[in-house]
Amino acid sequence: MNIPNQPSSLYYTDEHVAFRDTMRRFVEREIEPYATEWDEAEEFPRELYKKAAEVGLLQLGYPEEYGGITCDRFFNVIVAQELARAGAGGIYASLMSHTIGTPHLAQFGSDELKARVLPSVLAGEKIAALAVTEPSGGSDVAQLKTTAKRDGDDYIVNGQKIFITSGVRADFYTVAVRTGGEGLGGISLLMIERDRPGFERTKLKKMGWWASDTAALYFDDVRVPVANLIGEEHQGFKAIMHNFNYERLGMSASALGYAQTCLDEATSYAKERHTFGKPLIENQVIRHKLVDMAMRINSGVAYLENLTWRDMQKERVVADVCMLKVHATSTMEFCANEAMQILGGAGYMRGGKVERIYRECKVMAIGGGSAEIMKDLAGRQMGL
Amino acid sequence: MNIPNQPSSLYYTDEHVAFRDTMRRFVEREIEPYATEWDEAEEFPRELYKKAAEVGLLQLGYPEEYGGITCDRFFNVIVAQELARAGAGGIYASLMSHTIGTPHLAQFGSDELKARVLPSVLAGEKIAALAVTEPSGGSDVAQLKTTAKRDGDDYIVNGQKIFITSGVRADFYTVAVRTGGEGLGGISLLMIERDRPGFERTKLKKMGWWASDTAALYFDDVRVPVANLIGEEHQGFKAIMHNFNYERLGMSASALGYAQTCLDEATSYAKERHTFGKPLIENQVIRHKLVDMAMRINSGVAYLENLTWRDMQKERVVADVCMLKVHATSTMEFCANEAMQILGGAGYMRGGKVERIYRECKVMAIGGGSAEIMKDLAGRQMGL
Amino acid sequence: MLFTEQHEELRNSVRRFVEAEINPYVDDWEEEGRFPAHELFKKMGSQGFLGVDKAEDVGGMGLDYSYVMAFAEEMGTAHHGSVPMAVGVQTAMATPALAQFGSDELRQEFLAPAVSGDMVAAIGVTEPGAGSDVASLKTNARKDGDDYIINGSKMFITNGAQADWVCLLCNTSDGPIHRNKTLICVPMNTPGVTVERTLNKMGMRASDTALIFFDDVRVPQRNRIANEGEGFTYQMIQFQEERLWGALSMLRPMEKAIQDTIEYTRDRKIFGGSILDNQVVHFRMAELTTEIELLRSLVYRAGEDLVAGEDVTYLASMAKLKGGRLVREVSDSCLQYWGGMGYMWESKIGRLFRDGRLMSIGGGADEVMLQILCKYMDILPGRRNK
Amino acid sequence: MLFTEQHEELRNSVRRFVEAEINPYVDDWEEEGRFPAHELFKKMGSQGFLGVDKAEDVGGMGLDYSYVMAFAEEMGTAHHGSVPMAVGVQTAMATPALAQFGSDELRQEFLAPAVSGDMVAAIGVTEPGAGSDVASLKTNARKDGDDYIINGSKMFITNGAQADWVCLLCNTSDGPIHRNKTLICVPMNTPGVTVERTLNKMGMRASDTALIFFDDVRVPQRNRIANEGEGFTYQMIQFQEERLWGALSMLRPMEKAIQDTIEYTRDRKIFGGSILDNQVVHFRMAELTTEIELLRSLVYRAGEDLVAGEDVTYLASMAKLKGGRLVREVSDSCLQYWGGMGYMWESKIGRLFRDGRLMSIGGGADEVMLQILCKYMDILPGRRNK
Repeated sequence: MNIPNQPSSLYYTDEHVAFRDTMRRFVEREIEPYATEWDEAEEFPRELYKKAAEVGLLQLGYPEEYGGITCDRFFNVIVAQELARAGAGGIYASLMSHTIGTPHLAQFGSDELKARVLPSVLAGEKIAALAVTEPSGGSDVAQLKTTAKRDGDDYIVNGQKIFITSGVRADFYTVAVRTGGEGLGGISLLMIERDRPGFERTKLKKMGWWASDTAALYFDDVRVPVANLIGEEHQGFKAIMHNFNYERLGMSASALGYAQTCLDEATSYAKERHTFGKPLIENQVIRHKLVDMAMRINSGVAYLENLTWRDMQKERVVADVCMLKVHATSTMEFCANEAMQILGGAGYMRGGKVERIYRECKVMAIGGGSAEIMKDLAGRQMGL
Repeated sequence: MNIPNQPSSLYYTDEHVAFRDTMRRFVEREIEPYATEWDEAEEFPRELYKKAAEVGLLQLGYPEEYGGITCDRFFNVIVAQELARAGAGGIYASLMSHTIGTPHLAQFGSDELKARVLPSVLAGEKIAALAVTEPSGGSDVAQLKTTAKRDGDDYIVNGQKIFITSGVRADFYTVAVRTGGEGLGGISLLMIERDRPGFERTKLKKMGWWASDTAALYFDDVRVPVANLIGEEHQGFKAIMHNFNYERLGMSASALGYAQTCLDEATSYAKERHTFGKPLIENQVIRHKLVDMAMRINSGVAYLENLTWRDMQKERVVADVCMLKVHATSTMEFCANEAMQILGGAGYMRGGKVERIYRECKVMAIGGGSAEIMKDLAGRQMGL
Repeated sequence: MLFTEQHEELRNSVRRFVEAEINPYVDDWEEEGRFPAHELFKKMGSQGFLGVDKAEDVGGMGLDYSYVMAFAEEMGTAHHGSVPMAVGVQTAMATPALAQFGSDELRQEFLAPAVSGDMVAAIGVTEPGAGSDVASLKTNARKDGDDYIINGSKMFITNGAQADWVCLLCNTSDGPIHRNKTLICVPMNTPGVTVERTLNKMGMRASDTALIFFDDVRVPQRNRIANEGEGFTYQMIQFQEERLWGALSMLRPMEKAIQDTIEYTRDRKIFGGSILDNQVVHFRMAELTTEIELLRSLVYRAGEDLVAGEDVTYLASMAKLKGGRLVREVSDSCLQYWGGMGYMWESKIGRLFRDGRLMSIGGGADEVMLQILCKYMDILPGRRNK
Repeated sequence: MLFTEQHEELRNSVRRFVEAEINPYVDDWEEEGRFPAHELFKKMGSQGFLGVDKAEDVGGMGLDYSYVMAFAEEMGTAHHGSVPMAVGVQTAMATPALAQFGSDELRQEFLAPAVSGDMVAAIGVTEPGAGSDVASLKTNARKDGDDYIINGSKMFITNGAQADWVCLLCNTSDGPIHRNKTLICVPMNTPGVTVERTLNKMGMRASDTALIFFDDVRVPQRNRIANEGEGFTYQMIQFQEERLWGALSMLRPMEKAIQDTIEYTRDRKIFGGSILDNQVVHFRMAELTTEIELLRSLVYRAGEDLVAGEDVTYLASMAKLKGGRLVREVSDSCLQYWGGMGYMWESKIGRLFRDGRLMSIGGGADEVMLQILCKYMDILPGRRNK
């Protein structure tokens, strides 16, 4: 087994290495050959979820009683890195949408609700999504306008959500709703099934992540049983915040993975391509660009691993995770930009990994909290 | 004991933490109060070497039989970080010049030579320096012109060296000389004592590192016994190269330390200083600058620790160390520049840490291999 | 100084034209992957836009380059990069050499209809194997009686699928690579010319970009632009205008990106204030506006020099380099503040992000500009300079 | 366009003067921590350099601002930043308001000797507590009979220790902060004026920079420049020239840094070739040269507008901002390629690195320029804008 760029490490055991190997073969066999096709088709086959469950991809870190696999966070890092090798963020985003859609459920949900949702999701039979963002509010959860009014044993849900990954195809939606007054204290999380009357979805067209079915959601007097409440009423904000750290660690791992893919693609191209009578790689500026990319990636990976470990030690790493996300996504942007420049016209043509990743930089830099919001948050955490 | 910015860590044991505390108190008591004075005076008292030896600073990693202290490389990282808090690179450079001046001796030297030199150096009684760079050659060791011609049991040394740290005051100089033909194969290392006839020194005035006595050395028919040869004849290049990794790791640790000092200084200033009717820190651009600084520093430190550990595992980390040095020194430049901007006119006045560190950025970015040379070397190591 | 009321009038009419005849259709054209070049160019030709600086005997306005600058800048008010680029190919990239050096006969045959908008022109320089390395292209034209027989291929040809003729740079001898090239006007309907395929690009979606093959294509020698063997020199002269066009046509889109972003972020409330109220946001807008004004100042200065008859390759190459760098930075920074809305496929800022990325690649990549500047500064390594 | 043969003549004589009267002594002055302002300014005044755009009735040349641009640019051929900065204070920072708005009497008393070089002038705006925040300065002048009694302090005053008079901005009432300020010419030998200390700076070592105290300093009211309460407005007008001077005087030093670096790296052989032969090195030189030409283009454009009588605060603030950013980048990048030689105290590139760093701090930090630009673009947060 040949895992390039895999140094000796304090963090990875033989199990991790074996799992990485499995993931790599899975991506090479089941995703990479179809990445362009699926992305252009703006959809990938639902069977991929099942195939992913077969190799254990979907179950990582979930309780075994619901079909999950107990493991540490470095398995998630490996997943992010290996999936990034296909250079198709849209596939990753939707295939793994349950990792943002169900952690609240797994952590705070009732046993009944967990038993109702998790097993089919972890088996790849059902799809889960998270619905927080609204058209007017962006990252500002306090402005949430979707309401859930209590009516007997039900809530009546009204409102809109936007930019929801797996929003078209999902079976289960963890939806942030306002059950109480204004501000952060009045927010709850509801599990809403796709077939509830009054719940509609429309697909959104995006610059990138085409293979992901991103949607706007519309709730018009949607009746949801109180049993679908995830955790306690009005306590939704804490649950949402709690998972941001993991989402950001995961996005950082992915971003660094895409950056590495850009570096790999650019390196191969620069070695093959001849201009002005010599291989591109013989240009010092090209070699230095590649080294600059590697420098950012490798320092980012070291930072990522360090924070993953510290998080596992229950240290409060919010500020550093914010900074890591900025570091990782700007590294991705830097590498995509430089790789595009090295590939030149060839890079600008559709169908290649670099072209795709270039169009996917911004969703990484914006989604999960933009660089500006990350810096504000880090600053507050640092007492600035 | 309060060690800020010290997260939980895989790498540091209680011993490390205790040592860091000792170092911090040493720097606070023995260096920081005098840093400006010594820097302006372009010299610090020789007693500082002895005081440093008393707290174990000079002996780290040297064999116990010569007065050294066995320890891992993280102790060196701690030294670099803690000394950086004084914000006076010149003191560090000369006080620790034996760490570049004697490793070849410790590793390749004869027992007799080691016994003759190391104990007094490690006790802070004598000063050691490294003399490789020449006026015409810069970083290109292959161009070395200083010759050592065999004459009986002596070598006759002729030539010049430049930019030699501790060059004015050192007692022992590890000098790279050409004992053989052209190129890298003809180079040897000689231990030359300061009082040998024909060996002269002149002091150089620099933009920064004033407290360090940097010199040009002149050898005019200097007679040196063959017993002063360090390691085998003509094998000097390998020994020089071997130690570059450690020098670069050390410089990276220092550079990140200075960057941290700039961040600390800028943070305090921004909290105290009022402009336009409010504290400077209430400007979002200022807070984001500080977060940008912290992001670079913290990712750099994670990278540094990771590479220090991998190096201890005997992994070949040359490419990464080169990239780390670029990352760390550009982080230092970035932080010094932004700190200067935050301090404004106050930062531009002599006597403050930021002003001093700003003038010391370039010696870090150039010395031990410039960023461009680092990238060339990393590229070659990566097979580009 | 540079611009008078006449320029302002031209600007106004260009802006009105763009607003009426281009912008309403941009979204459709982007979706279709092409715009109707013949139809649009005919409209533009009727207004005189395609011959601002071309001589009156071929139907042009006969104005100096300062008017081209005004025209190019206002073409940038289009809501995408494809049409401005295509118009640039027609007016500033494929025809300057023909206009300046071509025989009267050839100018009447190819330039006049390009000015009137009856013909669409393309410029055939880049090749699959050579990229930005113009000197080492492989397409060749050998003489046969009064004709040339052309063989080879050209890559990334803007307007390639819709063009009526292409201004083709090819080798006409085995001499030194800077002395063996010739510019030839080749009608695209000549037997042996095949549009191999139109290319699927990240941006500039409404621009048709083609890979074109030339297989024993026979054209009369009188289609040659001026002297044989001087094609490289002519092309270098022609490149000046290409590079300036690139920078000029990006000024308005960048300004509009800033302006739109200011408006959007001013209206959008988050965390209790408008996004624009964030100091990092309004400072960034000011910083980017500064960079745009720097570029504008340089381009105007180059234009003034060009009007004065000077060779402006040096400044034009700087303008192209900075333009490519800057449009990336502006579109990236602005898109960031649009958040998810900017990421939607239809967003204008997202389109500029995709369209603008080409600027550092097409028409000579940034690195080629740097190479040229180094040559002017005489700092290239000795050997390569010869 | 902008410059004629007359400008070229002025440029030549400035360059000759700098070469003969300044550069041979720069190293000594740097060492001493000051240059002999009276002696040097007298020489410059005799040649007319200190009154290029000042009226003939005060001994000036009466030329338009384009000549000041030529003068400022060539002052940049000095081998350090201190003298050009001091000359800028004398001609472009302390005297424009006096020249434009001052009474004839006041102009004869303070401007004429500043033009002839008999007096050294300073500009007193910045204060210890306020930094770049001009509006909230604290120094005040209250009326007493026909006099003002001035109390307060001024920080970072260039020429402060050698000046004969200072153009002082101070509060003359408790009104709104933009309407309560007045510019007053204060002779430095007036009782109560103390140079508290000259400041020890990282760079600009030959420039004396002082902290000045005003303790019940009595000056006649006729020393006031024009209207009371309009000092802020006058100072804003004066700032235009200050900012342009800053950018103009940095062009030549940056060009020289590039040129010197090219020569040094061409000669210096390492790893079997010259340093300049490294692609990253010569590309970097071309990239930086592009940025310098961008700045030059913008400054010239602003200058043209100023000559045409326009308010150029917007472009001048951009020039100052970019100038500050760029000199840091150029000096840093060049120094890098000089290696240890550049790090030696005497090296010119090291001096530019230290001197140039002030540009982003002095005369309104980069952040202040951004603030001003935001105001012009009307994108400051609503409340702060009022």
